[in-house]
Amino acid sequence: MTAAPEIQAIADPVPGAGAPHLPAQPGSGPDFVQLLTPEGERVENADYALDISDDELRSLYRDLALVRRWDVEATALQRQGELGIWASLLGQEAAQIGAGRALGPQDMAFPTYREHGVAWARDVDPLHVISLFRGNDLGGWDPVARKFNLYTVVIGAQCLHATGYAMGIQRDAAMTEAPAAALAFLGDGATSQGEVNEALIWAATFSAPVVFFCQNNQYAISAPIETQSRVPLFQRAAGFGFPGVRVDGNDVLAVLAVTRAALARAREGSGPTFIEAFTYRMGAHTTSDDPTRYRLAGELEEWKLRDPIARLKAHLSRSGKADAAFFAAVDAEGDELAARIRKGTLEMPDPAGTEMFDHVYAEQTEEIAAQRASFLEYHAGFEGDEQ
Amino acid sequence: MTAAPEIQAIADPVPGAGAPHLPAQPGSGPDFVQLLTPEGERVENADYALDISDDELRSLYRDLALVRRWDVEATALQRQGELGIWASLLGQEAAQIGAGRALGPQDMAFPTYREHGVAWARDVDPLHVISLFRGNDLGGWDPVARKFNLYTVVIGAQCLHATGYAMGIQRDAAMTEAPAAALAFLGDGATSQGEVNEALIWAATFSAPVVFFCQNNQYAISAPIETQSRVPLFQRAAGFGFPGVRVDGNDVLAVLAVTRAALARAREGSGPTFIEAFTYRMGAHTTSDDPTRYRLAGELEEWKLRDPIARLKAHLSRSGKADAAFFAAVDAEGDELAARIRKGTLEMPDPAGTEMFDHVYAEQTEEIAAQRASFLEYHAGFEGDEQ
Amino acid sequence: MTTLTLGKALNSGLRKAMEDDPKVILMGEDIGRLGGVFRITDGLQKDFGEARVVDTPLAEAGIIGTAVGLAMRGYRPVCEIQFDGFVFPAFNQIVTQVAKIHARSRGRLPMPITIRIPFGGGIGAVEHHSESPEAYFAHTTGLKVVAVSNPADAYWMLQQAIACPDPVVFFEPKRRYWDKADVDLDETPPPLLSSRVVRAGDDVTLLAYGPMVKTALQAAEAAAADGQSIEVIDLRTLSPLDLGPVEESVRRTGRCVVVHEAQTTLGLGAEIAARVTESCFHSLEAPVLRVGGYDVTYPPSKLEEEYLPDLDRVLHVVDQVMGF
Amino acid sequence: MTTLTLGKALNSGLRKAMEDDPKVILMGEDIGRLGGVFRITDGLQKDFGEARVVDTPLAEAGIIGTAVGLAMRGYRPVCEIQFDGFVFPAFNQIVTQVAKIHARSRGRLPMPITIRIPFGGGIGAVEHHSESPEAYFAHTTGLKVVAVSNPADAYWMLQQAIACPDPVVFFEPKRRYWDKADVDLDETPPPLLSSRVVRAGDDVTLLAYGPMVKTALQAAEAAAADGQSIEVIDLRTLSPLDLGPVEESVRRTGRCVVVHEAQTTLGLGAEIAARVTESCFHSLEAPVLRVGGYDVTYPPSKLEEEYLPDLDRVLHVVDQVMGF
Ligand SMILES: Cc1ncc(C[n+]2csc(CCOP(=O)(O)OP(=O)(O)O)c2C)c(N)n1
Ligand SMILES: Cc1ncc(C[n+]2csc(CCOP(=O)(O)OP(=O)(O)O)c2C)c(N)n1
Ligand SMILES: [Mg+2]
Ligand SMILES: [Mg+2]
Repeated sequence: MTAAPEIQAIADPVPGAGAPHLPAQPGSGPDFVQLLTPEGERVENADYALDISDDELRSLYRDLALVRRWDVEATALQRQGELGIWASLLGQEAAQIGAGRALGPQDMAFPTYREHGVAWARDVDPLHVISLFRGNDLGGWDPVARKFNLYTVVIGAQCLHATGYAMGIQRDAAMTEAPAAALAFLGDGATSQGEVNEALIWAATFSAPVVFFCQNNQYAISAPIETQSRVPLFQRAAGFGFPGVRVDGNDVLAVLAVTRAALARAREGSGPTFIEAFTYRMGAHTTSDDPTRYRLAGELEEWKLRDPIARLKAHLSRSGKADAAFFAAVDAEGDELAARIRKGTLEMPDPAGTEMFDHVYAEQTEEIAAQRASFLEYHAGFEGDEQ
Repeated sequence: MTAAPEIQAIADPVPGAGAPHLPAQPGSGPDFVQLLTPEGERVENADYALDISDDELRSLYRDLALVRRWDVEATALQRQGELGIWASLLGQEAAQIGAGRALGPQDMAFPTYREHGVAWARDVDPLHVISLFRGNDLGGWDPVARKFNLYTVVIGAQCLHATGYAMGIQRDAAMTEAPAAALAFLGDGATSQGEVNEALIWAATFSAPVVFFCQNNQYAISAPIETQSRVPLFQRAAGFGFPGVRVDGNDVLAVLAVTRAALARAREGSGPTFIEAFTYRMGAHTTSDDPTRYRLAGELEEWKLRDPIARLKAHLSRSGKADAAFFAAVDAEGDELAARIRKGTLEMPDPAGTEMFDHVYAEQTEEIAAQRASFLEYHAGFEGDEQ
Repeated sequence: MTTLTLGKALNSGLRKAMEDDPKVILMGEDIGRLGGVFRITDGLQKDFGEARVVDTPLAEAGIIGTAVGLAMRGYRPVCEIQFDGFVFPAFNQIVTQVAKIHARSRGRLPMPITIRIPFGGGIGAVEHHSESPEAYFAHTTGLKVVAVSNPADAYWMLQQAIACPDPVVFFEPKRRYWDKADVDLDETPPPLLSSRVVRAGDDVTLLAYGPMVKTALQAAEAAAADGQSIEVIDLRTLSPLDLGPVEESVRRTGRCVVVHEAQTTLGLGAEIAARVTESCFHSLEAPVLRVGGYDVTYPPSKLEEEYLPDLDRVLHVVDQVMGF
Repeated sequence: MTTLTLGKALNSGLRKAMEDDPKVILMGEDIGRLGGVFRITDGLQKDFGEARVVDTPLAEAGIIGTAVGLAMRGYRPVCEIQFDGFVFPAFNQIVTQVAKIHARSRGRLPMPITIRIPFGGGIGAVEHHSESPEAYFAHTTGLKVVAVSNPADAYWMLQQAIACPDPVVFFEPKRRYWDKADVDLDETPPPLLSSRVVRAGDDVTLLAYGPMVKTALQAAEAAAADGQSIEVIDLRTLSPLDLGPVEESVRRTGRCVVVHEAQTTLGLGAEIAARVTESCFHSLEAPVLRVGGYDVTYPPSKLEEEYLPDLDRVLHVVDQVMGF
C-alpha cells in the first residue's frame, strides 16, 4: 500500500520499523496477475488464460454495479438509523464478484462479515444480509441451501471451518461424491490470527480441497498491512508447502481466472491454494469508523484510479461490447434493487422475544424451556400496562 | 525423516497422503549446514565458519557426555519410582549444547520441557530440573538469575513470551542497555500451534531480537513430522519475512555456529531467525511412552550412525585433540555427576502443604489466607491420629 | 454382562458408535497409530482407517475448528483433547463457534460434536495434566456438559453424547480409567442428561460427579459405620443440571454437600448451592456446603493429595453440615 | 473536581499511569493511531510514542503472550482487548500462563499485566460485541478481576490495577463509557479490591457491578417511591470477592439479590449466593435470588433489551425476595 510520508514519519520510531515496506502498487509480472488494466486494457497472462463471452462480461459488470448500489443503499440506511452498523465492500466489488462467480454450485463458501458481493453471487437475498446488520438475526439466509456459510465475525475462525469442510469433501469423495471445494475468505488482518495459520497447516497436511481467498484491502481497521506482514502475504503459502498467488483484486477478470484455477486444482485433488487479492478498502472499516484518523485522503484518490467498476466499464464501452442503453438499464435495475432493499428494510418485522430461547439447542433443555415460560409469564404481567 | 515402508503403507489411505515426504536425510549443501560429518570429518561451510580451540572442542564433548549421563540417570530414577516422569533428551544433546553454548550471559532462553542440555549450559543445577519431574515443584531454578525461563509445558506458549521479551530488549536498548537476544526453543510439533505462528508474525513485524530454535526430532509423541508439515520446517520463516536455516542438529559445531550467527544478527538489530535443528528423538517421548507402537526399530539403528556424541569423539581422537585419559576423566566425572543426582534426588525433602497457598499471588488475598488457615486447622485436627 | 475398565468401556463405546454411524469420525493428537496416550482409541484406526480416525497436527484450535467444518458437511466428529490443561487453545472455537452456530443459524447448522476431555488429578502428573475445567463449559450456553464416573456410564453416555444433535463436552475421570466394573451391553441406559441416586440415605445428600463419585461412596460407607446415613447422587450431567432427584433428596435430608476437584470458587458447587437453596429453602437445616479444590494453582504432584478432596475432607464437611 | 465521562476517566488514568512509571506499555489492536475503537487510548501514542503505545498485529494470543515476555523483562503491559467476545483467542495464554507463572516460579516471575476488556451489552452491536465473560476469569485462580461502574472508579481503579503486582482483568462497562460524573483527582481512593455501599437501605441488599450498578440504583430509586428501602452495593472486585460489607448488610436486611448481565448459570451470582447463604444462613428470610441474562446465546440486538436485566426485572425479583 502507499504509506503516505506523514504516516511513515509516525511509523519510524517504532522498534523494527527498519523492515521493508510493501511496494506502492505491485507491478505486473508473474507475481501479480492482471487481465484488465486500470485503464480497461485487456492484457493476457500465460498462466491464466480467460476466454469469456461478451454476455459474461456484461453480466460481471452488472453484478459489480448492483452490489455497489446495494452497498451504497445500506450505508444510507445505517446513517438514517435503520441499521445498527454496516461493513461496506466499496472498492472490493471485483475481488468478491470475481471469487463468487468462480464458485461452482457444489462448492461451499465461508465469508467474513464483508462478503456481500459473494453473497450476491450465491443468490443470497440482500435483505437476509441486511437483517443481520439491522439486529434482527445473526444472518437470515440458509447457509446450506445457498452453499454460503453465515458471516463469521470472529476474525479468522471460518478458515478452520472451511478446511474441515474440505476434509469432509475428501471423505465423501471416497464414497464417490462429485468433487467440490471450499472457499475461505479472510482479510489481511486475519492472516495474523493463529487459527488462520493452523488452517493453512491443516490444509497442507491433509492436502484438503480448500482455497484461501485473502482480500488484502491494505487495512485491518486502522492497522496498515505492514502491521501484519513485512513481505507480500501470498508468499506465506510457500512456507506451508502450497502455492500462493497475488492477483489484482480490482480486476474482476483476473480474480475470476485465478480463483477458478485454484478451485479446479482443489477439486481434482491437488490441494490448497492461497490467493492474495490486492485491493483497497475505499470506505471506512464500518459505519462506526473514521478513517481520517489514520490515513490520508491522497491514498484514496490514488486508488480511485484503479476502481474495479470503472475499468470494466471502460473496457466494455471502448470495445463496443456494451452501449449506453446497457449501462442505463443496469443503473435502472440498481435503483429498483435499492428501492426494494429500502422498502424491505423498513417493513422488516422485529423478531419475537421468544426467538432467543428457541435455537440454543437442537434438543431444547428443560432449563431453557422453563426460562422461556417464565419470560412469557413475566411479560404477560405487563399486559395492559402502558409501556 | 525415514518413513519406514510399513508405516508408509498405513499412511497411504489417508486423504492427502499424496503429498511429498521429507528426504530420508537432507544432504549437505546450502540447505543443510554441517561442520562435522557423522563420521567425525570436519567440513567447512562458507556461511558458517567456526574457528574453535581444542579446549573448546573438548569442553563441548564434556558437556555432551555429562548431559547424556544425567539423562540416563534420570531415566533410571524414574524407572525406580523416584520421578513421576522424565522427558529424555537422548539424541538431541548436540542441538541443545550447541544452542546453549551459543548464548551470551545477557541473552534469555525460553525452553520447552526437554531442554536439559540448555539448562546445563545455563548452569542450572540438575537437581532443580529433577525436582520438577519428581513433583516437588514446577521448576526449581531461578529463571531470572540463570537467564533460563522455567520449562513451559503448554506446547508453543513460550515462543510468544520470548518474542515479547525481545520487544522489551528493544525498548531497553532505546534506553541504551547492552544488546541482547531471546532464544525460543520449540519442537517440530509445536510449529503447528497457532500461537507459535503468531510469534513468528510478531517477531517479523517488530523485527524483534529473537531466534526460534526448532528441534525437529522427527516426532511429536507418535506423530511423524509429515503430520505437521509437508515441506522442510525452516522454509516457513521466509513466508513470514525472515531467514530460516536448517542445520544438522546432531552436529554440535554446526549448531553452535548457526545459533551464534543468528543471535548476533538479532542483537545487532537485524531481526529474527528460524533455525531448524534436524535431529532425532532416540528415546521414548517420555518414560510414559512406548515408541514401538508407532515406529520401527530400523529407524533408530539408522540414526545411531549419526549419534551426536560419537562423531565428536571420533573427531577428537582421530585428530589427536583428546586422548584416552581425557575420555576416561569425562566418564569418571559423569559417574560422579550421576551419583550426586541420585543422592540429591533420594534426599530431596517433600514440600510443605502450605507451599501451595504461598505463591498464587504477589499480594496474597484474604480468601487464600483464610483457606491456608483452615488447611492448617484441618490438618491439626489429625495430630496424634495414626496417619 | 462383561467386566470392563472405564477406559476399555470408552473404547468399546467409540467402536460401537463408529459401527452404528459411518459419519462418526475421531480426531485428535496421537489417537491413531498410538491409540491415544491413554489408549482410549486403541485399535480403532487399524479397524476403521485413517480417514475415520485422524491423527491431527498438534493444534487444539485446529481440531475443534475443523470438526466444525466436518459437522457442517454432515459428519459427527468426536474430538479428543489429550489432557484437560490443553483444551484452552481451542477455547475460542468452542465458545464462539461450536456453542453458538446452532443459534446463529437458527437450527440450520447443527453441531453434533463430542469433545472428550480426560480430566482431574490424582495421577502424579506434571503441570496442566490434572485440571478440572468443567465449569468454564457449564457456564457456556450452547454446550451440553457431562462427566462419567463408572464403566457402564462410560460405555453408554459416550454413545449417547455422540448421537446427541448438540455439542457435548464429555469429561472422563482419568484417574479412574483403570477401574473395573460389570457393564450390561444390552440394558437400556437412562437418558444422557439425567442424574442418578447411587446410594440411598436419610441424613445428608452428597453430590458428586466424575472421579469424586467413588470418593463420595467411600465416604458414605465410612459414615455408615458411624451411623450416619448419606445419600449419594451422581450428577452425570453438569449442563443442563438435572436437580430433580437432588431436590427430592434434600427435602428429605435437609442437608446437602457438593464435592468436586475443581477450584471451589465458581465451581459447579456454587451453581448447585444457589439453585438448591432457592428450591429447597424451607427444607434446609444448614447451608449447602462445598468440598472442592482450594482456590490455588494446581500444585506439584507431591502436594496433590493435600489439594484434592478426599474421604476425610468430605466427612469433615459432612460433620460440619450435620453440626450446623 | 473535574467532570469526566467514564471513557475519558480511563484515558486520564492511563496517561497518569504512563507518566508515573516509564515501564508501563499499552498494547492492543487499533489503540495507537486510531486511539482505540472507543478512543480510550486517544492521544497517548502521539504523546508517548509507538514504543509505549503499540499497535499490534491482529492476534489476541499474541497480545497477551508478548505481554508475558515484556513483564518478564520488567515492563508493566496494559493490554486492550477490543471487545469482550474477542478475548477467547487469548484464553490459553491468560489461563495457563498469565495466571500460573507467579505460582510456577514461586514468586520469581511476577506478572503485573492489566487486561482491559470493554464488556456487556446495550449498545446495539452485532454478535460477539456484547458478552459478559467475567465469570471465566473469576473462576481462574492467579488472576484478580475487577469491574468499574463510574468515572471516579475508572480513573482510580485503572491506576491501581496497573500498579498491582498481580495480573488484573479489568472490565469496563462499554455502554457507560459516555456517562459523566465528577472525579476528585486528589482524593485517596479506596483499595482496589474492595466493594462499596453506594446506597443505604434496610429491606433488601442489592448487589451489582459494572453496567448494572446504575440499573440497580435506578431500581432502588423507583422502589423507594413504593416505600421499599433497598441497599445497593457495588462489588467492584469480582475476584477476590469482598463480601464483608455484603454480609454486614444482609444480616440487617435478611434479603439479598444479585444482578449481572452474564448468563445466570455459574455467573458471579452463583458464587455470591453460595457464600452469603453459608455466612448469613440464620439471618436470611429468603434465598439469595439472581437477576441475570437468560441462559441463552446472546441474541441479535433487537432482542437485547429483553435479554438484559433492567429496572423492571430487578424490581420483579426484589418483589419475589420480599414476598418469599
Ligand atoms: C478475534 C477478533 N479480534 C478482533 C476483532 C475486531 N475486528 C473486527 S474487524 C477487524 C479488522 C479485520 O481486518 P481484516 O482481516 O483485514 O479484514 P477487513 O475488515 O479489512 O475486511 C477487527 C480487529 C474481531 N472481530 N475478532
Ligand atoms: C497445547 C498442548 N497440547 C498437547 C500437549 C501434549 N503434548 C506434550 S508433548 C507433545 C508433543 C510435542 O512434540 P514436539 O513439539 O515435536 O516436541 P518434542 O516432544 O518432540 O520435543 C504433546 C502433544 C501439550 N503439552 N500442550
Ligand atoms: Mg483488511
Ligand atoms: Mg518433536
